[in-house]
Order: sequence, then structure tokens, then C-alpha cells
Amino acid sequence: MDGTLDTARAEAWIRALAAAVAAHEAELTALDAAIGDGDHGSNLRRGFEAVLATLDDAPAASPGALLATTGSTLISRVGGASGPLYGSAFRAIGHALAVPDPDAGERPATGAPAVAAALAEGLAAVQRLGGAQPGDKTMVDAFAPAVEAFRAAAGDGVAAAARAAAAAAEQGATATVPMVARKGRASYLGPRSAGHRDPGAVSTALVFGALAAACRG
Amino acid sequence: MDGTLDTARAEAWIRALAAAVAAHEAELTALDAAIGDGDHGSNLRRGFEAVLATLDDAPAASPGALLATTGSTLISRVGGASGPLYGSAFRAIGHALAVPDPDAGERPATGAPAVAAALAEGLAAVQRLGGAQPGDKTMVDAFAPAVEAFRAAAGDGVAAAARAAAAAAEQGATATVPMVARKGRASYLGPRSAGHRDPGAVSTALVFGALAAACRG
Amino acid sequence: MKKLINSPETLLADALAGVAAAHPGLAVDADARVVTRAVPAAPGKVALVSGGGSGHEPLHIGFVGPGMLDAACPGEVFTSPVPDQVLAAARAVQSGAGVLFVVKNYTGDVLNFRLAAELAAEEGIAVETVLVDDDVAVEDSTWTAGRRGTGATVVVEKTAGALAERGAPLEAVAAVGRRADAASRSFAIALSAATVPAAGRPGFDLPEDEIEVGVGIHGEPGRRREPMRPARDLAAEVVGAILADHDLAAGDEVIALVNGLGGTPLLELYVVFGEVRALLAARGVRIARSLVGNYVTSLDMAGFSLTLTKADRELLELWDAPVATPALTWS
Amino acid sequence: MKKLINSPETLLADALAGVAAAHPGLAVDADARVVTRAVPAAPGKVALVSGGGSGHEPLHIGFVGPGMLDAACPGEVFTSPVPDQVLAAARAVQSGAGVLFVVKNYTGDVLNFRLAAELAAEEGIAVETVLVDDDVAVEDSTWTAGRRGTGATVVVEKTAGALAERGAPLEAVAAVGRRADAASRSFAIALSAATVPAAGRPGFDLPEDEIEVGVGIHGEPGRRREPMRPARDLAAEVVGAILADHDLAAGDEVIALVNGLGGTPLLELYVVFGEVRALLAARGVRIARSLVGNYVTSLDMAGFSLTLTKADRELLELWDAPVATPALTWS
Ligand SMILES: Nc1ncnc2c1ncn2[C@@H]1O[C@H](COP(=O)(O)OP(=O)(O)O)[C@@H](O)[C@H]1O
Ligand SMILES: Nc1ncnc2c1ncn2[C@@H]1O[C@H](COP(=O)(O)OP(=O)(O)O)[C@@H](O)[C@H]1O
Ligand SMILES: [Mg+2]
Ligand SMILES: [Mg+2]
Ligand SMILES: [Mg+2]
Ligand SMILES: [Mg+2]
Repeated sequence: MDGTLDTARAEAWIRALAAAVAAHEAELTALDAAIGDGDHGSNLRRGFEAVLATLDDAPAASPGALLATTGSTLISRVGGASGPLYGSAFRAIGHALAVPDPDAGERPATGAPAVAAALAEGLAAVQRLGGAQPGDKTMVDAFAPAVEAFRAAAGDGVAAAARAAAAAAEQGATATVPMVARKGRASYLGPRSAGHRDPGAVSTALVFGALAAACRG
Repeated sequence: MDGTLDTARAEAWIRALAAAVAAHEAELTALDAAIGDGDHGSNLRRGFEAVLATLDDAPAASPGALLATTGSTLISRVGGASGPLYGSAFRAIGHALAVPDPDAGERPATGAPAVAAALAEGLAAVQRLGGAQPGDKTMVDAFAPAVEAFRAAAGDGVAAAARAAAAAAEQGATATVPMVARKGRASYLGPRSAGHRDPGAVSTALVFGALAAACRG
Repeated sequence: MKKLINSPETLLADALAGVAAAHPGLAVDADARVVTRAVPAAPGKVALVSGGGSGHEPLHIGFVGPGMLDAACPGEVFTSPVPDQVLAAARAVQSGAGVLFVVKNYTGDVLNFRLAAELAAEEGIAVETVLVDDDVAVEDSTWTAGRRGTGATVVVEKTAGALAERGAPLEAVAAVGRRADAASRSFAIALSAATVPAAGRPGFDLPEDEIEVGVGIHGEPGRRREPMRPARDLAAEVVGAILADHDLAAGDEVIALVNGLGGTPLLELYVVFGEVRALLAARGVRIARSLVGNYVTSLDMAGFSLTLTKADRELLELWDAPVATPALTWS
Repeated sequence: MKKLINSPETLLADALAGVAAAHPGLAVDADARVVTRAVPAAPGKVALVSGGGSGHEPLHIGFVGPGMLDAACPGEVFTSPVPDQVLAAARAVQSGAGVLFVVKNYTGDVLNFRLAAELAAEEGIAVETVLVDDDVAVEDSTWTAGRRGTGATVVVEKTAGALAERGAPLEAVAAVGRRADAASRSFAIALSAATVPAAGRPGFDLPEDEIEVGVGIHGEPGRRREPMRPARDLAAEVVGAILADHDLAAGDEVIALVNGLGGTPLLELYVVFGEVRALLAARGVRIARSLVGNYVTSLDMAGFSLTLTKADRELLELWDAPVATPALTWS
């Protein structure tokens, strides 16, 4: 069990993430008010409330299906920059997980290496859509180190890998403080964008924190 | 000299009044902001600046002419409620003074009784135009007691009568504090208009204070 | 106080320079402080002249043009124009058929327009006056200054203006204006005070959780202070205050104006309008025509006023008649 | 925070109910959150779809109607619409000649409209996109998000809308929209911050004597903070910033928009416009057409933006073409 991301854990991930978003809504909004337009918290809360409703409505058949649906719901309900970005990320992660792993016969791959590859697909989707590079002061600055940390620790199973990813995402979010934004709304502030954590990087830390919490059990 | 309002004293009156208005502009405006629309001070300052300009332009031939011109200028430049009211008052005072006193041959009457009668004409003009009675919390509450005090003290000459009128106007302005306004903009506040001096009553106290100052010399 | 002005003293002159530059359909006489149509109406039309203190834009300047006013006389901020202005306007636009003064019922406006009317009469210009007094927040009695004129001014200027455009005589134009006023009631709530430039600070201080109920459009405080509540409740209070004084029955139609006081986003005015519509519908009253936006403002005051005009066929036809002014245009 | 709302969550739905009630010329699909013309354009016309976060009213809803947009997609406050909305709008108004998306250049708007365009293409609907990016306060480079779209949106929607109305094909309509954008530059100054209802307090704190220079329309702070100065100086700063980036020479003509950000009285906007006109005249640049008022707002933010579009004969003709929308009407 410790070594895989099954449907229950995927669901636990998303529910933990929804709870974290709700708990941190005001903080995310305040971060966004400082260098953006003050809606990141309410955007994500609205999106994950809708995601919870889809989870309650129908049980998912696989982790891949569950995460892909989560992504589609986010795209349909969030709006703003974060909606398409997180939505595409979860869709890409879900689709990657649903691709059968040749080594595992018909069973969808959910081992740590497959999860690492799926998370990398998620990051790639964010970068394809948004065009941000590390250092641009966006969610990528938390997402990229998290993916890398997960990959490096994949040999220890998803629980350990997720813990490492969560820690890296936290650090990545903190590392955005001195950065001058080059993408997204914060870029309009020029040098004044320095001195604040990027709201999307902070919410990405919530994403990986929730993954670690879901895989702990 | 002490017993008459000659052209020099009339001009001194208006100049002293203009100076008093300028000095009290902020106070009048603050009083008006509390129960009106916050423009009484700037209204009167604008008006008396224009009056000063007419005084500088051409010397007046008589006290009556000077005061009538003052009234016309106020009507043309102030606007609001106080413009027509003060303007009509000064015009009426001026016209009353310009009527030859039969006992004095051709010379315009400027003795204290004639001034008392002229001030009463000024009050009558205010009440004709504005319809306010004593107790309505308007300039009438300072104007009426001032006119009465001037008349009562007219036997002592204009200087003494003007002093009495100034004191009565002050008292009249103070007496407006508990009143509930029934005329002018303050009436819209209903009972909330109580607890404040009426701005027009306070500026009327300036009118009579300036008269007393001009007649002292 | 932060305002986009050069100085309180030059504000009106500076703004009029902007008006002149912005609206080719208007002619601005900067010295006389009179704004008229760039293309005068054909001779023989009753001329409509209105005016009042500035700070209520687009009122009145924004309503000068075919179908509404012939001239507007802007006074200083919150200060009625002087008689000289009004007389100059009457002279400029009269063409023999007489002049209608549309005057909001404030002592200052009433007195200055009255003096102007006397001067005009001396020059042989026939003048009628419509006094607009629609604000039910103010008690009406012969012993007081009477009700204030607020949002109904737009309805009066629109309907009387349309009738004048049709060539009706002065008495008829005045009569329809008075009828529109009599059919109208308004009530306003402020969420913040206006700051008069010359005063430099807000007319009143309002805590974060309180509102002024029954305010006027000159920054004066309202009848009372109440706790802030949701838009639905505020709409109910305003509708209730108006209906308590208006003979509106099920089946009646109204012209409704949800008017911003200057500092309130249009988004919020739409919320209020939606609530007003629902409240009236519940009583069987139908909104036949409406305006939602900033029409009779109070500088930067946040809040709104509601005006309801009981409409009959004639008033609706006059409302629908073509109009082409900076603030109101349809055909 | 005092706002005329029932709750931040229901704000958009409540406002749309008001929009539906206020404008018989609009049809509101409350579920899809799409506003279209009540009377669809004749088949074969290129359809214009725009949208963006709410809080900028009258943009975009107020520009739906003959001569401008066919549909608007309002997002949550300051949040771009979702692809579903945009797709629903495209489906509702397309009639075979293709759809033009007018998109203000913000990451959120760009991404959501791009996803919608992909979905529409899958359904066989031809889509072109005009990206509006006129704000010179923002540096433009391929390494950044690029310039924001602000006041020029009105010019793009008006000119492209007029060309579509004449029956021009999709590419031509898109081309004129891009040309109008390329000819436009904007710059804004805020005197106070906007308060997003869901956030509950102003986006930034500004002392009594300071302004934010180079602000956007989403309550974000500007490029820098400066001391407050008279309108004349602020107008000079804004005109200077635009001219530094615009190839305007003596003899050129412009369409000028002095736009209120939501909390600024019209009186003050006229003052600014007068100063802008004088500054441009001193350089030999003539304002051929203009708008002064609240067109692209930022909730209750006090301040203004200036947009200058270098105008040629075609753009002026398209500007002058008839339009009949809630916020812009002429014939
Ligand atoms: N081009 C981009 N690539 C990656 N992330 C981005 C990009 N643009 C914005 N973001 C992220 O989105 C976050 C803001 O999201 P949100 O506030 O919900 O949307 P919006 O900026 O439209 O209001 C930013 O903090 C940043 O992390
Ligand atoms: N009907 C009236 N009769 C006498 N005085 C009046 C009347 N109405 C108003 N006033 C006086 O005018 C003063 C207000 O003047 P001002 O502020 O200059 O004009 P406005 O009220 O038009 O702004 C009041 O304080 C009051 O004394
Ligand atoms: Mg945001
Ligand atoms: Mg006053
Ligand atoms: Mg006044
Ligand atoms: Mg946003």
C-alpha cells in the first residue's frame, strides 16, 4: 500500500487539498491582494467546492479518472490564471496515471515512479500553457522543485516521496519572496513585486502538503 | 460724527465684514457641513471678495449707494440661499438709506433712527424672500434681535446702537443651538439639526459685529 | 482630501473647459457660466432652462440637447447658480415661446431662480417654473422648506423636454413637468459622505458598519443613522419609504431610476435594481421603463437613490421620445 | 467594507438579475453567465464575444448591442470567465461567419479564452482573437506577461463591432481590431484602492497625500507611489507617459478616452479632460473624438485612466458608425 497512489489515496489527496484551501483562503487572498488582485483564495475555494461536489456525486473508477475530473472541474469553475493552470495540471496528471504501465499489465500505474512521471506531466502542462520558467515568481517555483524532489525520492515509495515533495514546495514558495515577477498579474508591479510570497506558489505548497498527508496513512 | 453712518463708515462696515468673513470662512463652512452642505463660508468669501473689488473700482457717492451695490454684488456672485438673502438685505438697507429724510433737507438720512429703520427694511427683505420666522433656526434668529436692539438703543447714536445690535446678534446666533430647523437646508435633518449653531445666524453676527467695529472709530 | 482638481476656486471653470472640449453638441459660455445646445432649437419652441449647484453631474449639463434642456446653469459645488446666470441662459435660448425653469426645491435654487424670473419678466420673457420636490425623506409642509428635488428632475426634464420639442405651448409644458413631479417619489441611502472640495473633508463621519438613511444630494446628513445591511434589506427600506407615500397599486406601471450617488460601482446598482424589481413585482407593480447608473450624483458619495414615477400613457410616450444629450440618448 | 450586495458569493448572480431587468435590449442566461443581444444579429455577421472579470462595468455587458458586441461573459469580480462560459457565448451567437474574441491581455483571460477557442474549433466554429494590450505602465517583452488591456478595449470593440456590422469577414474584423489596439496607449493613476468584496478591504493602503501611478484595473498597486498633485500635473504625467511610447506628431488626430475608475466624480473627469486637451493641443495633436466618463472601471477605485488612439479615416468612420448598447449609443 505504501508504495502506490490508489483511488482512495487520490480522493484523500483532493479532499485534504480542498480542506487546506478552505483553511487558507484568507491567507491566499491576502497574498494576492499584496501583488495581484486579491482573489486567489476565493478562486480556489470556489473551484474545490465544486470538485468536492463531483466527488460526492459519483465514485471515481481510478486515481487517473478522479484527478482528470478534478482538473476539468477546476477549469470549468475557477477562472483567472490559476483555474486553467491547476486544471490543466490535474488533467495531465490524471491522464498520465490512466496510461497503462507496460510493466504492470492492465492495471493503471500508481507506483511512485509512475506518480513522479505524472506529476512531471502536470508541471509540463502548467509551463506549456503559462510559459513560466523557474524564477518567474509563479506556482512553477514551488511545482518544479516538488516534482524534482518526488522523482529523487521515488525509490522510497509515494509516502516518502510526497513528504520530500511537500518540503520542496514549501521551500520553493518561500524562495519566491525576493523574486521579481515576470509572469502573471504580479509582473505589473515590476520591482515592487519583490518582498512577497507568490500566492500561486503558496497554494502549490498546499497541493503537495495535501498529497503528503494523503499518502501518510 | 458719532451719531451718523456716513459713506466712510459704511465702507468701513463692509470692509470689516469682508475681513471677518475671510477670517471665519473655515468656521462657517464647518458649521454648514454639520447641518447643511458645507459651503456657507466659501459662498460668502466669494461674494465679499467681489464686493471688495467693486469698492476698489469706484468710490461710492453715499452710504445708501454703497450698501445697495454691495447687495447687488452679493446677489450676482454668491448663489445658494445666503446670496439672495444677504443681497436683498443690503439692497433694502441701501435703498432705505438713500430715501431723503424730510427733516434733513436734501442730505440722505444717516442718523441712528434712519439706520434703525433701514436695518428693519433689510430684515423685512430677508423674511419676505425666505419666509422664515424667528425660531426657524436661520439668519433671522440673529438678524431680528439685532434690529430690535439697534432700534432700542438708537437714541444713544449709531456706535452704541451698533454695539447693542452686535451683542444681540451674537446671543441670537447662540440661541439657535437647541432649535430644530424649519427653513433652509438644515430643515432636512429634522431633530438632528438641533445641537448646532446655524451658520447663517453666525454670519449675521459677523455682519453686526463689523457694523459695531466700523462705527466705533 | 484627494481630488482631480487644480484648486477649489477654479474647479467649475476648469470643468467647464473640459465640458466644452468633450461635447461638440454643447456650447459653453465660460463667462456667463451657461451651457446651451450647440445647435439651437428651431424658433418657436418653448425653451427649458435648468441648473443648480455643481457636483451632481451629469445633472444638468449632461441633459442639454434635443429632447431635453436648452440650457443649464451650473453653480459652484453644491451652490445654486446666481440670477445673472439664469437670466443669461433664458435670454440665450428663448425664441418667443417662453421659458420653463426646472428648479429643484432647495431654498437657494428657489430664490435665485425666482429673482431671475422677475428679471426675465421685466424683459418681457414669459417664464413658468416647475418645482421638483420628490424626496420623501423630507417632511412636506408649508412651515418647512418642503421636499427636496432629487432624481425626479431627470423625469421632469425628459418629459417636459419631449413635449416642448413637439411644439406645445408653455403652460402645457409646465403642466406636464408638474405632473411628472407629482407622480414621482425618491429616497436615498448613503454609505459614505461626500467631500466638498472647498471644505476639504467629508461632510460627516460614518463608521464602517453604519449608513445614513434619507440623505440628500448635497452631502448633508440623512434623517437617521442605521446599521449596514444587505442590499436586499436596504432596497426594501427604500421601496417601503416610497410606497408609504405613493398611491401605487397592483397593476400600476412605473418609471424606475436606481441612481448612483457618485462613488458606487455600477455592479452594485444592478444588484439594487434587481431587488427593487422583485419587491415591486411582489406588489403587482411593473417597471415599464428604467435607468440604472449615475444620473444625479453627490460628488464621491457612495450609496444610491431610488425614484419611482407612476407612469401613464402620456408620460411613457414622452419618456420614449427621442433624446440626444451627453447623458441620455435614444431614438 | 460597505457594499450594496447581499453576499460576495451571490454578487454576480444578483447583479445579472438586475442587468436582465434593466435592459430589455439584452438577454441574460443566468446559468451559463452569458449576456447576449435580445434581438440576435442577422445571420452571416461575424459575432463579437468579449468578457473578463466583473467589477469593470459597464465593460463588457454595457457594450453588448447593435454596433458592438454580440455577447459578453462576465467572470467573478476581477476573475476572468471560465472556458465553458466563453464557449457557450460563442455557440449562442455564431451564425456561420465565425467569432471574434476580444480579450484583454491578462494571463487569466488569455488562458481561459484560449481553452475556449480550442473547444470552439473542435466544434467547427472559426475563432479569431484580438488581444488588447494598451497599458504603457507595463513593460512589454516576450519574457513578461506583456501589457495589460484597459481602456483601448472600448475602442477595439467599437471599431471591430462596426466593421462586423457592415458584413466584413472574420479576418478583416480581427485585423481592424488589432489595428485599433496597436494605435492605442493607456495610462492610469489611482487616488484610492478598490475593495474586492470577497477580500473585504482595500487592495492597498494609500496615505491622504499619495497616489498610485501606473495602476491597473484589478486593484493591483501601480508601478510607483507619488505625492498627490493638482489635476494639471497629473494630466501632464499621464500624457507624457503615453506620448513617450506613441508615435503621435503634430497634425495627428486621436480618439481620447478620459475614463473614471469608479469612484471619481464626473466633474473631476471633465477637469482632467480639459487639461489633456490643452496638453495635446500644445503639441499639435487634435482630439477628433472623445469619451469622458466611467467606461472601464475598477469597482470603487478613485482615479482615472487616459487612452489615446491614433485615428485615421477608417477608424474614425467605424467609431462614428451607429451603436445602440446600454453604455454607448449614437446614430
Ligand atoms: N504564466 C503563469 N504561469 C504559471 N503560473 C502563473 C502564471 N500566471 C499566474 N500564475 C500563478 O497564478 C497565481 C494567481 O492566480 P489567481 O489569483 O487565481 O488568478 P489571477 O491572477 O487571474 O487573479 C499567481 O500567484 C501565479 O502563481
Ligand atoms: N428661508 C430662509 N430664510 C432665512 N435664512 C435662510 C433661509 N434658508 C436658509 N437660510 C440661511 O442660509 C444659511 C445657509 O446659507 P448657504 O450655506 O450659503 O446656502 P445653501 O443652504 O444654499 O448652501 C442658513 O444657515 C440659514 O441661516
Ligand atoms: Mg488573483
Ligand atoms: Mg450651504
Ligand atoms: Mg449650498
Ligand atoms: Mg483575478
